[in-house]
Amino acid sequence: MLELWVLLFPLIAVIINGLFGKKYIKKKAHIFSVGAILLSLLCSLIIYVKVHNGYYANIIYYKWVIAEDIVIPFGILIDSLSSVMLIVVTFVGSMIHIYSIGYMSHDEGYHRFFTYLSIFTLSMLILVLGNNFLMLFVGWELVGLSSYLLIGFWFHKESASFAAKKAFITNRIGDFGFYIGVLLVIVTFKSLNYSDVFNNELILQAKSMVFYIFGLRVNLLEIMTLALFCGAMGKSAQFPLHVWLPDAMEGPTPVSALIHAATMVTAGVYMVARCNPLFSEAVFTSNFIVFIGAATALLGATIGLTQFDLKRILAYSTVSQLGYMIMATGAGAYIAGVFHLFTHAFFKGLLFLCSGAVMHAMQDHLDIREMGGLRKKMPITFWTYVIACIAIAGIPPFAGFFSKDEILAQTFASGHRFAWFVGLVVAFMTAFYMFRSLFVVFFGEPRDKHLYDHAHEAPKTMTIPLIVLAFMSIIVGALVGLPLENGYIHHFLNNVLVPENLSIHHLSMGLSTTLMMSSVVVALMGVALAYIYYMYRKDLPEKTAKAFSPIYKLFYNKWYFDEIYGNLIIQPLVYMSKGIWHYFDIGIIDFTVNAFGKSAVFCGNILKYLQTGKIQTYIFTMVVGSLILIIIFYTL
Amino acid sequence: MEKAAFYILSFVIIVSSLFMITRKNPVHSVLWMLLTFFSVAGIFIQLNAEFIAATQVIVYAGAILVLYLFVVMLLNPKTHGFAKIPYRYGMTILVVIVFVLQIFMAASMSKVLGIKGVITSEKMAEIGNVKLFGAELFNTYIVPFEIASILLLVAMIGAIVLALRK
Amino acid sequence: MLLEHYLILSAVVFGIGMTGVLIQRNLILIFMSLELMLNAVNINLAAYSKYLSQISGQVFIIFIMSVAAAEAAVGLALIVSLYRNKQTINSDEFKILKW
Amino acid sequence: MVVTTIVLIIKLIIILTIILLSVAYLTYLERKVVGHMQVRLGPTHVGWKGLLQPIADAVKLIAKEDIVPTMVDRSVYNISPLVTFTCSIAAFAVIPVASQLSFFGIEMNPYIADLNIGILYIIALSSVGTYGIIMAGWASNSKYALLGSLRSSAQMISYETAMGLSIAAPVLLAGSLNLREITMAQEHMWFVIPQIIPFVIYIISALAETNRIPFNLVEAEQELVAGFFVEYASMKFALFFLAEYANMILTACVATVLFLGGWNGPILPEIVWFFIKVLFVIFIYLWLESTLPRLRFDQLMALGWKVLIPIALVNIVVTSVIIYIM
Repeated sequence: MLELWVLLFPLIAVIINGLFGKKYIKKKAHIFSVGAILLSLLCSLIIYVKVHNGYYANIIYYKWVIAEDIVIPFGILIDSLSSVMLIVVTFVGSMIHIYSIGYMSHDEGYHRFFTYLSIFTLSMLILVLGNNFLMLFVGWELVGLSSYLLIGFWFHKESASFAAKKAFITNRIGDFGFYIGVLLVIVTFKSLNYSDVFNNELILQAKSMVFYIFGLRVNLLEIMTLALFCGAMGKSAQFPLHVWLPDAMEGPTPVSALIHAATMVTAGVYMVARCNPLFSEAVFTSNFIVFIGAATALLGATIGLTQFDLKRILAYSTVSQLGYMIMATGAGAYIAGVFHLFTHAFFKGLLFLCSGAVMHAMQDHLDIREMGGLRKKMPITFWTYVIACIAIAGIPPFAGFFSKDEILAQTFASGHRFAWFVGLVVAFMTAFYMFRSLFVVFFGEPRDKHLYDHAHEAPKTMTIPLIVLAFMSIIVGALVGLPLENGYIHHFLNNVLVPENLSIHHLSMGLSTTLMMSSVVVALMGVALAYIYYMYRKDLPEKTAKAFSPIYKLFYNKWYFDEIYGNLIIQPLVYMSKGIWHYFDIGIIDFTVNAFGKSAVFCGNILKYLQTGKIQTYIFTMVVGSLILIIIFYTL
Repeated sequence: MEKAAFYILSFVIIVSSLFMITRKNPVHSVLWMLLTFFSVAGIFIQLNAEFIAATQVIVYAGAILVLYLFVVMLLNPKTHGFAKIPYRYGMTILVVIVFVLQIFMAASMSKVLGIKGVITSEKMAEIGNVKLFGAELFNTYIVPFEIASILLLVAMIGAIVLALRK
Repeated sequence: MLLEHYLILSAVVFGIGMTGVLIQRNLILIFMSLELMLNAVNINLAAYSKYLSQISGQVFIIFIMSVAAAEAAVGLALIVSLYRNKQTINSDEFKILKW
Repeated sequence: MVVTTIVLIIKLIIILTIILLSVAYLTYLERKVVGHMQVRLGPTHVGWKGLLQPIADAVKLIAKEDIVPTMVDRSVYNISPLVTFTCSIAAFAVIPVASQLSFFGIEMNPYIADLNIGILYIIALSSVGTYGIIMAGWASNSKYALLGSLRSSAQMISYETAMGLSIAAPVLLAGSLNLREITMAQEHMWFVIPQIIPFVIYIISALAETNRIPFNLVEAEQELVAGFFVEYASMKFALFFLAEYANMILTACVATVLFLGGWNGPILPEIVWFFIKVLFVIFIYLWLESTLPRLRFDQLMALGWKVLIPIALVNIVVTSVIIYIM
């Protein structure tokens, strides 16, 4: 029952806020939403403790879809993976909820915001808790819907509604692939339950089914996993479907935090990790995933280097960190990926909440070139931001170090040397751009005197989540990740995330230490470079940008992805649609429909002469009718 | 005696109803109508329906027709003569045909098809029309009776609403 | 007296009422012609009631009378309000329903 | 056949004469009673104590010139007094004045017709009587007459309802519409005792039906110049006059039959009892006439629709429930 209550609390909050929010609850909407997620958090913690003590549950509440021999239940699966995900979603989620009380306090749509937040939490929990692909899919789509609602929360802003649409449509593309993947799963395994699908014999059978597409020899498993991964590409913002994530910054900052840290983007990683028995068998797909992950990590990092919008920097850092996670899952290091997901949720949530606090202080200005010297004005935000930066840069003993180092080590160990190298470069870049933002925002002289004077520390409801998350960012990595590669989390997730057939490549002690040292050194180098560029020699950034002008422009314009998509895909589509509208819609469909209407009018024009408006003529008609009746009656 | 009464009454009914539809003055029409109703009441008495005859006079003549007369006198409409209907002659011929056919059918096809009941004229004379009628109305037809009273209530309210509307 | 006599009488009265409805232009008189038609039906019912030795026919006359009363009440109220609006009750004047 | 027809005709003549005479002497009675109540004498000169005064009035009315205004609707104008008069006289046909009557050794029924639906017959005729008034008012082609007739008919129709409902109570008790049977049902107890409320309602309605004070605003001299028969003269006027007084006597007779036990009474012959009771009711009428002021029209309508009819309805319900229980 506990598992169900995790879902029911947010649902109740949604119902109450959704039905009565506008008229009765208004500014008290947070009571229900925050209460609901805190209760969910409590339940999650209890579940976690139970799972820690060896609890496992696969509860079927009722049979949802029954189609001959395929029965898809509404069921909940509790194992170590879902319990970890529960902790992430509800803990970071509740911090964000609490933070939102302060952040959104002056907004018109207060109740609406909390309703959406609860929907978001609910859908993510469905996604995580479901015991079959259909529930995963439902949660998947619900997450897409609620992200659409939340990104477009300020729908009167044109950019926000565009961003919402962009997120929704980009996700649709990925979801289409995921949908095909789910269908393939049904076709192959005749079931959608995880317990039925993750069956080694059947998977091997699927692997042996080979056919040719455009002369390429592929097997069913590869196609299935590729299709499923398409969904992950959409949700987890992987290249080339990453374009929606930075634009999602148009939503309120807690939404960004929620999307980037706890929910939504982790869905893809979760899905791949959940399906590890499938993915680990699909060699080509795994390599593809590693490639995509590395490319995304590099892409995000390079763009992040050049951005000036604080939230966009964070957004691209998310893209790049997601690349890490995906890369890890591709390399077979599912535990490392989920571990990074786990730690990343804390410090990325923290970063976004800090940026929200900064934004709050700077009256919604986000350009880091207008900030500076905020260290004195908002000490809590500053210190928590520092902690988050250190964590994300991967400097021990903060959380990010353990997971990131493990990803790099595992990638190296699994033989993807190039990907490892890219990861290392990205780690360097990460440290650089994170500390760049730190130095520019919090150190130096205030660049905009007016804004600086009005800056102030955020209210308590906002700072408390910051402190909590900062504390977690410090300890969580060391707590569960030590000793390296053999920590608590590894044992905890071992039974779910280590496929039977996958041999884990263990590195020798020396090699792993070298790798560890190299990543730390790289991160420190990034920090040092950032210090030199933005604290010591402030003219250097300009000069560097000038010197590498073409590359800088490429990075600054996000590799021209939006332009490419616009010209290659959107414009042709628009032209085609216009053509169809003009020739097919108006010419054929409208013509047919109008013809029906006009024929009725034509008949009416003829028949209207029967209607004189005089009673007597009607009665006369009646008399004629009765005459006919009499004749019929008499003659028969 | 009975035959003579029937023919006299029929004659009065037909003549007065013809006058009713042809008079130009609506008040005269109403008065001819009154005569028709009286004669019809006479026909009812011939048919062993004394209660109906009394009701005919009380309800039709005493209430409904008075209402018509009131409205006629209240509105005092100018005489309009007859309707100007297109194809008047064709229509007249048709009506006459229907008319003749009806009479023809009435005369030739009036077989008593139903099951003969138990209430013969003798029994009626013995027990009395009103008692039998009341028993039938309030036993067999109690539901239609209630529906009819609701209909009257609705009509009353409707008439008041329509008439009082400013 | 035979049943036919009453039926023929009723048919004649019905026909006269129908003719009245057709040729009159005064709405009140059209209504009265309708009442006349109802009366013809009543004669029919009473005649059958006698010749079938059943009393139900008379019961139906009462129902027809109540319907006629309701019709008269509502119809006349309508005519009065029509007259208030249009200052006429000539049926030729009312052609709002016409195309 | 012939004998019965002759007897019928004789009976008709006798009853008509009696009615006409009593109507004539009702006027005398009215003048005398009202006169004494107003501390005057009333007619005294013609005959002994003015007893021949009604005859003189009749002669005067018959001898007067029959004036017919030019713009009247002649046929309707001429018919309407006849309708009124006929209706009020014809209603007497069913009044049973005694259980059995013998004149010079010939046994004869003390009524002309013994109808099953006697009381309905009276109601029907009185409702038709309304037409005479409406026709007179309309045919006179005069505003006063028309207004008077409209008022009158509205009043009569309204009070007919109350009257009919109050009549229903004794009919329920007797279980018959036949006036003879109703009378016989009162052998032991007059219906006025259990049904005092409908009796009062009936008396009030009867006053309104006959346009007596306090309900005589139809003929209100001050407002309507004497009402619907203002344009009538001579014999036609006399017919209206007769009809009105005949109606008074009729309602008194009906009240006697329905509520006061008809001919029932000890010692005295039945027919005498009947006349005593009728005279008593008429005396009540005259008494009320000489004491009460006239109502306003809306008061009159309100009294009829809002007081009398509801009470009569409640009474019917109560009576039928009691009968059902007993």
